[in-house]
Amino acid sequence: MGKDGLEITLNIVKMLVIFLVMVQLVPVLVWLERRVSAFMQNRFGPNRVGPLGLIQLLADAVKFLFKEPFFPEKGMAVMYYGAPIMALIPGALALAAIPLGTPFHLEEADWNLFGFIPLGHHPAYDFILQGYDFGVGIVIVLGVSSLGAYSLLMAGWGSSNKYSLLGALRASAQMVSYELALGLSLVGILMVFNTFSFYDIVAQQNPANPLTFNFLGTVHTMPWWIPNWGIFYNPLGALIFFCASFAETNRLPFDLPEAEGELVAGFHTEYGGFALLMFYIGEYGHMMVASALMATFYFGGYTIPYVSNEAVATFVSNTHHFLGAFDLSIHSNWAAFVTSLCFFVSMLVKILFFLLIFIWVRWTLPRFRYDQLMDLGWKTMLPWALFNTCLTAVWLAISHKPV
Amino acid sequence: MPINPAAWKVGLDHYLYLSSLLFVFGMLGVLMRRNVIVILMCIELMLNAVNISFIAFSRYAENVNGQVMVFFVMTIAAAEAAVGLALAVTVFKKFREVNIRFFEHLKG
Amino acid sequence: MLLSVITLLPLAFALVMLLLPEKAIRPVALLLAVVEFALSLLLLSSFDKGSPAIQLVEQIPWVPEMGISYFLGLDGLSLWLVLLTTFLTPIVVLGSWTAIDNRIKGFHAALFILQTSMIGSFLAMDAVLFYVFFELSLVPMYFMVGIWGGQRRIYATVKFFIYTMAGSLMMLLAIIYLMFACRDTFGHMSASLLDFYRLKIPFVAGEFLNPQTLLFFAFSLAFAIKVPMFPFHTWLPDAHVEAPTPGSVILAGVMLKMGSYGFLRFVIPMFSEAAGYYAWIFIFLGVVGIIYGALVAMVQPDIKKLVAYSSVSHMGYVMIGLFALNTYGVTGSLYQMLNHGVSTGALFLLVGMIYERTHSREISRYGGLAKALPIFTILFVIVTMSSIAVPMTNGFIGEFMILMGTFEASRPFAIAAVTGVVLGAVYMLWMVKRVFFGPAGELVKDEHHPLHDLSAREIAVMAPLIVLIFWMGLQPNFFLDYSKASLDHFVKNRDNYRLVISPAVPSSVEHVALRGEQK
Amino acid sequence: MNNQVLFAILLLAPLVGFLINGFRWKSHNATLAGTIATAMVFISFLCSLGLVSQLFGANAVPSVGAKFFDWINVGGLQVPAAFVIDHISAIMVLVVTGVGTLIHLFSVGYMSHDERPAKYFAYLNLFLFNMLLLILGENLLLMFVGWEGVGLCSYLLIGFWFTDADKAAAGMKAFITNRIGDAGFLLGIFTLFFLFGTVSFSEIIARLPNLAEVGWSGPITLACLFLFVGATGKSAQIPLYVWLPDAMAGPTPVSALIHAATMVTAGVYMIVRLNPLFLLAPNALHVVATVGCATAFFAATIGLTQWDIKKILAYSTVSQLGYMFLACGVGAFGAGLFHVMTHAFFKALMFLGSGSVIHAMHEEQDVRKMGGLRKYLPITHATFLIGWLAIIGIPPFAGFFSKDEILWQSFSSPLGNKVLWIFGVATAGLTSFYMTRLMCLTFWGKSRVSKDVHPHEAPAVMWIPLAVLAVLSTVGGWIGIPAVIGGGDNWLERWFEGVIREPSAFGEPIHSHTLEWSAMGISLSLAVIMATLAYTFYVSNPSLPGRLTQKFHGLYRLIYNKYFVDEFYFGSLINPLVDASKGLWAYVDVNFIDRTTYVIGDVVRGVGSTAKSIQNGNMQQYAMYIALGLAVTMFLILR
Amino acid sequence: MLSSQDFLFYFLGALSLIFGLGVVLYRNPIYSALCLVITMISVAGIFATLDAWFIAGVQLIVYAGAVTVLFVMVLMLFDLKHEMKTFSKGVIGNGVKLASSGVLLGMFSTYIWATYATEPTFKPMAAGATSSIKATKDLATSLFTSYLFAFEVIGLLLLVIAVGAVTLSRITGGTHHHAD
Repeated sequence: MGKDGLEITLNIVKMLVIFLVMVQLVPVLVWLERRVSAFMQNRFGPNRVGPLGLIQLLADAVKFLFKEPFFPEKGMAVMYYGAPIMALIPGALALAAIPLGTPFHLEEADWNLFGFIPLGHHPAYDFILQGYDFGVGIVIVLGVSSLGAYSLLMAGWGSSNKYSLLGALRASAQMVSYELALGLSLVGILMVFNTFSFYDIVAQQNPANPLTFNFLGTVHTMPWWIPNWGIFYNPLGALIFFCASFAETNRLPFDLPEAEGELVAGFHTEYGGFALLMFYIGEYGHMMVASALMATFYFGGYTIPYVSNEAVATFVSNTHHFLGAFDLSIHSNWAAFVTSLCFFVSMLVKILFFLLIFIWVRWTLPRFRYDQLMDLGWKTMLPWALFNTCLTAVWLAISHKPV
Repeated sequence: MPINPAAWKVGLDHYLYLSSLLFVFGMLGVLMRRNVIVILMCIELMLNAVNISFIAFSRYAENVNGQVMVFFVMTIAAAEAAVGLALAVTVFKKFREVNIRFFEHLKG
Repeated sequence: MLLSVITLLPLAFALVMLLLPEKAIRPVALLLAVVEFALSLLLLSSFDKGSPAIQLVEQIPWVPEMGISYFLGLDGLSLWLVLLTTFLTPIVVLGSWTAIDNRIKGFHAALFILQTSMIGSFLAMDAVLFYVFFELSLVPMYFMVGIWGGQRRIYATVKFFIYTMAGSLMMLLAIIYLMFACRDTFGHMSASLLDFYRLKIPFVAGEFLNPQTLLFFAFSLAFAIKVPMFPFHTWLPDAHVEAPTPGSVILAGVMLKMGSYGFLRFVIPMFSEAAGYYAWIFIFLGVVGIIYGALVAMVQPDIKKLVAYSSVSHMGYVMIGLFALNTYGVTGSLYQMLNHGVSTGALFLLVGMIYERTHSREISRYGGLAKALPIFTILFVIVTMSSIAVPMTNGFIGEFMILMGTFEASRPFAIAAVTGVVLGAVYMLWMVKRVFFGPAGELVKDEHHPLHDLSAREIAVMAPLIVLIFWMGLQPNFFLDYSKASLDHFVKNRDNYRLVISPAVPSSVEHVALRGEQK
Repeated sequence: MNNQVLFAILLLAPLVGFLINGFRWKSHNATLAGTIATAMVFISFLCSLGLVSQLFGANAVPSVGAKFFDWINVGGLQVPAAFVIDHISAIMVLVVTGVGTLIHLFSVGYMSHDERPAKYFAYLNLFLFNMLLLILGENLLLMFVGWEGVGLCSYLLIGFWFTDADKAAAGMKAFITNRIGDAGFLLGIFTLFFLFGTVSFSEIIARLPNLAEVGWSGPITLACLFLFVGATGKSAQIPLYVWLPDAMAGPTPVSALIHAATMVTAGVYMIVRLNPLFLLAPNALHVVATVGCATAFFAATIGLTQWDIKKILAYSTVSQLGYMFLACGVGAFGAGLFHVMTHAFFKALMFLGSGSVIHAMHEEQDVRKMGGLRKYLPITHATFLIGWLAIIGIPPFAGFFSKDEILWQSFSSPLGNKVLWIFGVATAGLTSFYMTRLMCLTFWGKSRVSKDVHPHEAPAVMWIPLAVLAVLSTVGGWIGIPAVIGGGDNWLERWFEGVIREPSAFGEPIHSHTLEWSAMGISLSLAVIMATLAYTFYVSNPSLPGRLTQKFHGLYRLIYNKYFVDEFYFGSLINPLVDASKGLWAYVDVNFIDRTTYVIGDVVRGVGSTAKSIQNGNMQQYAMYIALGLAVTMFLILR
Repeated sequence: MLSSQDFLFYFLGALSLIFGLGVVLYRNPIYSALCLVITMISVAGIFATLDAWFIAGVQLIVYAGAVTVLFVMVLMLFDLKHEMKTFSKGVIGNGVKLASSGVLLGMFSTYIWATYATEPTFKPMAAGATSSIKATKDLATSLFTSYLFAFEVIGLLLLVIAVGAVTLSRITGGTHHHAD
């Protein structure tokens, strides 16, 4: 089993892991959503089952799993059943393209647990906390996430139901039109960071170096307590991106597809049980992707605020020395692993934070009318995104940042 | 083409064969389908076929001009799709069908 | 610089027209046209009567690899035609004051574009440039007739357009041939007339299929249709009858001259052998045109159509004068062009004025107009006299010269042409009698629409024309002196015609011309 | 005051008058307008006197001239605006301005009731200006200018009362007929120019070859014939005389001035001016003589039967003009010019007289409604009587001398012959007949005036000119008393020596006093006989003419309808021409030329419609074409 | 032994061909559209195998993400179910069409075979990430330097197209009679 084999197997495993992470986060999010909304509406959410009603997740999952699946007559089987599966794919793929932590270098060594239980030999290997890395990850992410429209369309068409169809059309139109704003709003930050690769972006947001504005050659350094985040370079873009991502994920205030008042439940009117759950998973997956991108672009990615990556690494290795009572001979690999684990945790925290904001906004803002939605997308966000692009360009031109 | 293991090693020609096949498929669709939208799709297919050869050539010649071309082609394709669809919608409003034959009535 | 200004300023004016509010257009247009005329008067002062060379030259390479250049030049042949154009434009603007009541914006814009194209084609010293202007002039006229015209305007305008277009395509072919001939002769393509003149185009007398003859007829067709000569004249009456008054004035006054000017500038100098050999055809057709036009004009029921046919007849004079190929004939033709511009323009204006009053041009419905509209009658009779070439009016000088030249060239044709003098009097006077004299006709004695005599504006329109009619009749030398040198040069060295540029400015194409002069 | 200024005033005075009156053409004040006009003409009369006086006396000059500016100057053609008065034009200019003044004066009274007198006088002045140009012009071209100008003015004046369609038509007829002549004149000018390279009279005459040329095709003959065509047009000779009788539609003074005294004699004047030239073309002279003689006789016969007083006078004018051409034709140019002068006097007198008659009869022109006017209009009658005596050639009145000179010359001149003489004499007889007839019908016999008309004598402003002209037509002839009568030699011949050549190149004229006396006697007696005959016809027993007309009914109708010449012209020339033009328009223009172009268009359209079928809207077919094309291209590439 | 690259090529190529054929052959336009989507995606994959990652992504965004979505939407709007007259009539016509396509295919393949069959395979490139970034940079550079004018023109074209499309879809009337 050569290098290719290792690569392939590892990638497959990573994909599975990421997929599972996504899937497993969903119940948590559902619970979170219910609790938070309850909290915001002055009621108790699910609080009976288990501590803080945490077991509720399980109950829900079980309910979803054991509901009876049914198939609308005149429906198109292929699409009807294909849609939920399609719903999962983009989220998973997109999420897989986002680095969740620093890659850590495994030196050539023997695995042995606690120093004396041998597990075998492995070569030196750079392990990335990410499904795959094509370098131009952002484009790939955008492209993949844009595939999400199909699941809706398929669902809407497959379950031959006019509400579903209308919902699907609305949703897809909405996604297509907001992708523009999304992409354009990203252009600004891409110009700032001057790269397509997530790693570079995150690396440039390294807290080690402070937030500096390079204006006409003179470098202005911001006070230390302002983190070196993309949002400070490109706030407008961040705002637009944030709104657009709401629309992308069909969340309130943009959840026209399932506007109960107008069309029963939108494209998944005819769905129930596990299929519905899959749709939920897809949606939450989208949300996660959006939050992850948000974090990566504008909030320092997996970096830990005020703590430079190097500092983290040294700290970990120091702790190891501190633990040095036992002689752990594989310290460096462990150190690398733990370091990236810390980063992963910080990333996870950020993602959850943004998910929380998603939920929060859901219960804060009313729903748009459809034409308002389109107007907002085409007549407000797109121009502002364009303006942001130009603005950034000008700014980059007058400040001598290499473009 | 001779069937020997060497020939299975993917080279430029394979991409070209692929693209020409796709192209001819798309052409068949354009020539024989009745549904305007399907015809548009087939045109997209042809464009893609051409794009493949472009990219293949650019990879082979180690320069990016081919990719630039593809970039433009895609833009054009998007534009063409937009207009075509708008036309289709207009025609559909009239005839409740998007059969290509109905476009014959659009003669001045 | 002056020539470019004079040529291109009207374009700017056209733009101004488009930007102005409706109300302001007429006065401003009048003002601008007068300004243009004043500018063109500068030509007289800066023109050197003495030399036959082309003057005030401007040359900017346009398509260098084909030797096409923006090449303007002025000489005695074109001077007065340019002035005629700039002179007629303000009159037309003033004359269309009330005649054109819809889309005046577009109308005046078209008028100015037309002016540019006409001036340009008179000044162009580069065949391709000439062709461009020549064709450009069709477009505004097409719209003038097609939009502001009468009942059958579409038919008329299409006919006009196609006739003229068909001819000028021939010319384009010929021009291209000549450009390549230049390449073969001088080693570089050139569309400059100076080079065309220096070409030696093989000519075989008596047989048709040789380059010069073919080129000659290709050019001749284009210009003969524009003039129009006898068999190609049928577009003219329709166009005139349907065109609005200003359109007719410009059409008769200037555009027909572009044809005869083409003969003067292109056909005869370039293809002198062919011109000499085939002159009899043109004289014959010209004479036929004179008599035919007069006869047909005589029986027209429509005043405007009558005038239109009369200009067929008059242009017949111009043609025979040109192809008499002697000083008297050519001078007379040049003069007759101006006369025709002035007097036929005036006639059309007058017809337009009466048409505005009665909305009819049927001769039979008039009669006794002289009692109702005395001033109008006086002006009309004066213009009529000039049109039938009564001495002391401009018409006489031109006709006399032409007939004299023709007499020198060939007596039978001259005698035939002289009958035109009689017939001209016949149709004009008969029309005058039927329209103005005798008992009041139905339109005149109609109580509901009492006719009002000419307004001050209309008199102001006519006054300059009347003055010019007598001035040109009494002081022809003043006008002819400017053209004398060019015309003598034209007639004397017709067989190898050359033009020089004075003052000679070194330029891409001209040095060739100069070399040609030296040898 | 030097000649230039005199010439300028002479020429421009009428023009100024024209402008003044022309710009106040609206005014109804006949007196003012008339005064201005008359004054202007009188001024030019004075100027001409001043100029002519230089030809007399001790330091007499052969001619006075003035050159103003270069009019046309093209190639070899130099036409200066130059004017000259020599022994020929002197007579003409005096006649024109003098008689012109009188007629202007007469018009003041005659046009007093007209509504546009100013216009009338403006035209009249313009006419005089042009006439002066014609007379004084030093070259053919200037003469032609005047030549056409007077034609124009006669057009305007004949059609002066344009509301009457016939009058307008008459004007048009006059102009067009003149135009025909003018065309000939033009050709003549061309011929002469290309013959001699100049158009100036003096130079032409200077460059004339010596010996007389014979044969028809010679350029000089040709030129003379062309010029004579012009003369026939202007001076109303066969075949172009038809306009003159109709021209009587104009106001009577106009007829007097233009169609009797001045304009119509322009042809004669032109021939006299170019007499050396004509003397080189005997054939042309024969033509002139024959045409003149024929016209004289022909017109006289028509005059016999007319009832319109002005028509009678008109035909007599034509016939008298014929006399003048006869004179020119036989080489007696002096006599011709002499007759021009005398005729100007007495014919103007008679026209004005008829004018005053018409004025008195309230625009009645038919002599059948007149008669016995003698007691109503004594002065008019008296003057008219003198004019009558003059025209029928009773010595010592003016007409006698000039006419007798002509007749004798036609008999005696080497170019003349008996036939011409016989016809001349016969014409004289006819003249006296119809003139007497006119007198009888108008003034004598019993009155046939309708009751509601009350004839009254004309005012002074009208009879004074009559009186003056009467005097002139009495004494006017005395300057040309032939040698046989007056003893000494003919003053006029002396006057004309040098400027008018004798036809001596063709042989000796007959010199025989007896013959001359007898010829004189014959013509005189014939005149008297005819006069008495006419008196008996129309006064003694008025029934005679009726019976006579009954007898020769056909002949009478023929003559009464003027030999149907107008009808002949219309039937044979004008109507066919009009119909032919209509045919040209309908068939050649509309049907032939346009149709052919349509055919071309149809061909194009047909091709297009066939090619169109390929381009049915079926896009898939288009795509197929593309594919096929691509395949073919590939094949061509890979081949 | 096929390398993973070759395997990917054959896999994606087969995918694209099969579903491309599906686009042409499916009687139901919706299915054709979905086949098209898959073709697009696989073509994007093929681009990826050629190290044109950026183009692949754009392919995903533009074609798969936008254009085809539009197609599907429009089709769904029209609600075209299983249509009878799928293919154009006329034996001769179709014969000619098929024949020409076949001829064309033959010519293409012969040409390729004649010209490129003997060519060596691609030179190896650096590993995915870095190479793709470099390629993208080059692409951007040439796009904004040597192809700038074309780029601008394309932008203009897009603007025009946007306006045109909107106007077209706003039209209520048609060629024959005005509905509503």
